[in-house]
Amino acid sequence: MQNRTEKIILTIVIVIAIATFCYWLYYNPVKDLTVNLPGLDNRPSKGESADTMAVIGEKFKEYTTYTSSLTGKWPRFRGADIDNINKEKIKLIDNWGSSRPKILWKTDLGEGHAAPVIYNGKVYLLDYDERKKSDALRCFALENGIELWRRWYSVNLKRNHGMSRTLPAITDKYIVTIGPKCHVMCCNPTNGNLLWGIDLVKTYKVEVPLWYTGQCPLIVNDTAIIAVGGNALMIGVECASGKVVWKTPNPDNWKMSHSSIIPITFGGKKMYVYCAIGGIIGVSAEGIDKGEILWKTDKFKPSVCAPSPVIIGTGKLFITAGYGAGSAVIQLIKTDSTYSVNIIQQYRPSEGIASEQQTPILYNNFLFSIQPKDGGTARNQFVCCNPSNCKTILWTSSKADRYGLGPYIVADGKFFILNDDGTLIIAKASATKFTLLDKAKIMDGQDAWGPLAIADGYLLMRDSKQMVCIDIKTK
Amino acid sequence: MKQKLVIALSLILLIGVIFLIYNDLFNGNPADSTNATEYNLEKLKQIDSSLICYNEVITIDLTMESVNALTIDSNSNIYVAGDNEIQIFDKTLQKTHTIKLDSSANCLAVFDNTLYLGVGNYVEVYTSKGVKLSRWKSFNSKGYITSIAVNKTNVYAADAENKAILRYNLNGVLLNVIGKKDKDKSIDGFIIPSMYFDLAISAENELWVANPGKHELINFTEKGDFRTSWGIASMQTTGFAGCCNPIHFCMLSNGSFVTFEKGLDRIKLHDQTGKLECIVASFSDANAQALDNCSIGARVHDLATDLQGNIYALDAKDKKIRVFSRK
Amino acid sequence: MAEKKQYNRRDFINNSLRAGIAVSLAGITVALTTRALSGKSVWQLNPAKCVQCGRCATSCILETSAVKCVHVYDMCGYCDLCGGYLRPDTKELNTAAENQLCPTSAISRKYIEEPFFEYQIIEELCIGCGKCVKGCGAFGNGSLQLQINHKLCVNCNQCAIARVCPSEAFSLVSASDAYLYQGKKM
Amino acid sequence: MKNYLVKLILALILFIQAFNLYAVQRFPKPEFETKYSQPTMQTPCPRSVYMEYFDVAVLVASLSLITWLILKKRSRQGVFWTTIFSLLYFGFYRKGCICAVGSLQNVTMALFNPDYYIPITAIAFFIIPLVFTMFYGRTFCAGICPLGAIQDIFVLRPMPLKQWVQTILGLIPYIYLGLAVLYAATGTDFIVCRYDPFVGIFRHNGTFMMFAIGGVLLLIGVFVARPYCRFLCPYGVLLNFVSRVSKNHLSIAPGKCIECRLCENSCPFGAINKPTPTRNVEKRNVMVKRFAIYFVITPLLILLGGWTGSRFHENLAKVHPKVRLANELLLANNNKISSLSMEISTFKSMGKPLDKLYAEANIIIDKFYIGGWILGGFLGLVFGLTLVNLSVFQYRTDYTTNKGTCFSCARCVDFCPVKK
Repeated sequence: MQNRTEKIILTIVIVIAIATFCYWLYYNPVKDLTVNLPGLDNRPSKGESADTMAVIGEKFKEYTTYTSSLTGKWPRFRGADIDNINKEKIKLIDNWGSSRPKILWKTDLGEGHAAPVIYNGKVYLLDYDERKKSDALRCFALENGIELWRRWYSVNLKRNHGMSRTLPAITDKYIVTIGPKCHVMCCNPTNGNLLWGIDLVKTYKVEVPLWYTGQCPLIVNDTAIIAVGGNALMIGVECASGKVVWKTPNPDNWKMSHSSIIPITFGGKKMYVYCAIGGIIGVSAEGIDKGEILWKTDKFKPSVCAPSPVIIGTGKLFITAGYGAGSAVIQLIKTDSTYSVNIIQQYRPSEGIASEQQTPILYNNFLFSIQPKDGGTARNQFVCCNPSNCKTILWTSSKADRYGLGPYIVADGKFFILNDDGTLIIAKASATKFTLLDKAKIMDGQDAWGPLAIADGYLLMRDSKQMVCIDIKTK
Repeated sequence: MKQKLVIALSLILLIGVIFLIYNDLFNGNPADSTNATEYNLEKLKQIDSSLICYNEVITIDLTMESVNALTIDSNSNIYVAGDNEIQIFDKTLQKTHTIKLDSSANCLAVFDNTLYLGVGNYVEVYTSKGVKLSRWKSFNSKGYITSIAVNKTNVYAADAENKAILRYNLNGVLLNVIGKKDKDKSIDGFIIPSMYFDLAISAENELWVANPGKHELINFTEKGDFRTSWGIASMQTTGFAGCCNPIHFCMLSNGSFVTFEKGLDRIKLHDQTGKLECIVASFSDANAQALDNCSIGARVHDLATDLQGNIYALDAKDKKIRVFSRK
Repeated sequence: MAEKKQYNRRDFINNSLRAGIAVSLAGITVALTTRALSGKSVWQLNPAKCVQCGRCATSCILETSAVKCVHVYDMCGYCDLCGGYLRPDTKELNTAAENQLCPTSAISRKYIEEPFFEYQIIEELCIGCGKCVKGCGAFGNGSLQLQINHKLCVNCNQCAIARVCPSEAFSLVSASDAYLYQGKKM
Repeated sequence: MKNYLVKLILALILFIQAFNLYAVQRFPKPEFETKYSQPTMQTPCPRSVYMEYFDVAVLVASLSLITWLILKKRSRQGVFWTTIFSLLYFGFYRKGCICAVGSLQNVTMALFNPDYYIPITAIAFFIIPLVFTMFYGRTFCAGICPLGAIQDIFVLRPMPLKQWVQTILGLIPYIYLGLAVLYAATGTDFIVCRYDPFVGIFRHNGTFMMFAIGGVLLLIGVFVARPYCRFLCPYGVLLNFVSRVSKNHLSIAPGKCIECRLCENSCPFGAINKPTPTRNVEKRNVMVKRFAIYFVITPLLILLGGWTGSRFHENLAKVHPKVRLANELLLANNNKISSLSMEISTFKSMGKPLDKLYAEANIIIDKFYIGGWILGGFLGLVFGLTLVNLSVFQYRTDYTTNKGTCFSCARCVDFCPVKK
């Protein structure tokens, strides 16, 4: 019995040992392993998004031809003199009298705040076509609102405080636009022919600002001046050829803001002032050092900056920004051939005049603005101050007259203020008081933030979804 | 001789075995205390103390089993909904009275001495003294209202089941439904993985809604058109952590946002543009594991602010209101 | 004669002892059986008490634990950024190994439609460590839960995991209702 | 059973209230546009209860078979093959679970803890071998018990042990039994299962501890046959006792023993009683005297054992996880240990008050105080009885099996020349 058991056990052990050995020999330990790579979840690839494929200005359609005898011009953001004051000698109404304002024409737009420019009886606007998902430079007749032509290109956008928000800059020969995703386009304003296009994101590695581009281009001597960010802080592009004639380096890696470039002359030197995300900069506009940084400061650096700098004296600039940033007054100083910056005032929005979105107006040597929502007790009211001391507010419109983020413009010695719910206010304003002349609800819309444009007695205004034209000439 | 040796050795081995068992039974550790597959959030919960810009100044202990919602009126009275009642504290933090309810309110808002409660799928209206004024018709049977906000013209109720905001006028007439998924209008709809769906009205009367599944806060126009949004997904303090955050938020009078995220249990302050300003509080204390236990029901059940800018957090774990004041 | 007498006494003692034993065994049987007459009970862990200490993965007597993660789909948010699937702070939300939280890659992720994903537990790979459960509980709805899989569990007299469970989450439950996952339709 | 159900439902309700975070939680389903159907959750059913009844049936059948083989057929070979079968079925197929040895703890726990639900199979596995033993001796040990079966195969070079060694080592199972009952009764642990040496082999998996004990025991088993059965097995204590009074025990010779001495060294377990030479008979009065001494000493031993056992009740109680945790917390609160164990951190996270835990731990320690007395007293009794047993002179003329320790393995049968 014992022997037998032993034999059985021995045999079993040997058999098991041989079997195990063979198994071990032929076993492939990694045969069941799979590699976990991206894409096993079958998620469809997002594909090339439309904006990387955008061919700037690729499509064009002419609807009709039209000639106008009008010669009024509102050629860029804040007008020809970049002060937001219409200087035409046309008498404009003080009130609507017994009749309500008549809308001359209106047109539906893509959601946003892009505003028109007016040039010789034609209206130009860089719209966003939500249906075609494209930026469209549209040309309308000023008198009747008929669309004459449009030039467009595909850009994929999701609404974020609307989509469009820039104004073109126009001269006799050129119209330059910047799209929401930093596509610069230059066309012939008469026939809409495409001249050139630059994709700033592709070319300069620009980070598209929060809520998309807000900067309006500037044309000086047939050169388009564009603030960039990314690999260059500012560029000058020859309008005729599209060639970049000068380029400002960006040593501190400042970013594009919603503010626009303001040309100033100080100490006999022309320069471009720009409030970037990171600081304020002055760039030479002429001479051999054209395009070079003359001065810069990072003492005032809001995280979001929409208003543009306002010239309030010789070499004296008023800069403001929303979202708690407040305002600053800076004075340029020239010693020999170098420039430096002196901060005269800097304060929180509740302490003095400020603005979140619209650029204040310097009119008759007084500074006018609508206080931002964090502007203390005067929030959203129309206010005035003497630029020699921006912290002292001379008057406020009144608690009943709050205007939100709406635009305002001076024409014929009057302020035209658009409340962001679509109510147009006509007011007289001086250093001593605010006189409301009339107000009327023009549109039933939302977020009327796009700047106003006035030429030849026509006022163009928009809310988030449509643009209307009203005749404000005195009959 | 050999046999004796073998037996002796065997017996020694046997004694050894018994000793082994004895030792294991009385002196051994029951199990290894290290967890090879530990999932540790402590590192992410740790916050640079220089980022913390609020101090906890006071706490109010609540006598409730469950706490659901918190709001503060313009006179700094504090309203807490929980169990089947609402407890009201005045500005000296003394309890003034209690309103008994028929069932538990998930959320509440107060405007002009009128209380608006989200109860299940409908809204109930009470005076601040506790007189029931009305019960509004529910939008549909499956609704579940998780947050409510009122201004002088509208009542907005966030309905997590229907994934939409219900906009009523003050009389309870449904004006429209906001944010419902609609392909034709290219509205993506809210992504609401859990029953957290918060909204708030800013001092500027702007409607802000949390879209937790997309880690963003959305601003709508009064009528419900999309205006803007902000927010990114990130475990870092700059974004919102995990799969669905922020679950609660409220707004300060200057338009900045106070958000609470489950999972990492942190209250953060974002400026008006959504940029992180600082951290209000982080609940990464020694009892972190306890939080993990109850984190499915997040630690903070509601946030509120008063006119002075203090932040009130309704701590569901400790059943108290924690009040934070700016440093 | 004396010898025989002694023999008988012994017999008697034996018989009475046997009778005593028989009576006590019968007593035990009756006493216990009246209490045990109900099918069967099995070990199960209560996810509401579970703290995901990881011992389920290591303490089960089976080579890979009988404790597995189950996915209660009714509770799932189908998130793209899943706290149970992805490691915290991953940059990309995809199936790459470096992004997966599960140490054995036992969760599969399938695209349904933007932005929803289905997560399924590959039972053979799951070791029951509860890492995903913790991640899901911290950030998600807690739809991932640990449960003893009764196909695998040998239902020991004394569950070896129950012995070391720090949160007393293990208990015997009726075999007819052998799962204790949360979000059950009652 | 109704009681149990009610309790379960009550517990569930309490539980739901405790975690009403879960209760209020609702989950809005995503609104899928594509046709997506949610997979169903897989909740595989436990092994059917009928399969367990089948196990009981197999137990009864194999026990009957082996008993028949031992007592009627007297076939060692048959016993051997039944051993192999049991090893395969109860060992490797059922993975050593359910087993009669462990079931004694289930029974104990069920007797002391009315809330404990005992599977009917556990009762069956506990009772049936005892019933068989009561009538036919330890035929269960012969080849049905998988633990015995695996050792039996390794009985290759058995060497006889000295009687005194056997007697002393033979006390260990009583200690083990006492501890097993104590821990099962207090709901602490099933130590017999925890230190089951061969279950790791059956499951092809186990802790190092398990394999170490199992391997060492098998190695010892080559020379000292079935060491676990003889010197550890707590269930063996019960079988031993019942077997002593068994009705039809295996006898070496089928008929009259011819005292040929062939079987004398055949038993590897030292379970063959040799005939006693008459000259060793002591005088009756000496025997009575000694018996009287032991009769007095035994109660003293019981008292002494009980007292000693009660002295150690706190050490014994430390095995209980709650007591251990309370101890650790006490140390941690006194800053005596720096690193917090998982138990401590979990406990802290549960939010249970410390006092409550201490109170619960104290109740358990009190139980162990009583348990310590009983355990010590039991061991004292065993010690006393062993002494009495040594003093009792049994006059034998034939080679017989020791009914207590004999495993009825039928090895000796093959050596007996008497065939009828």
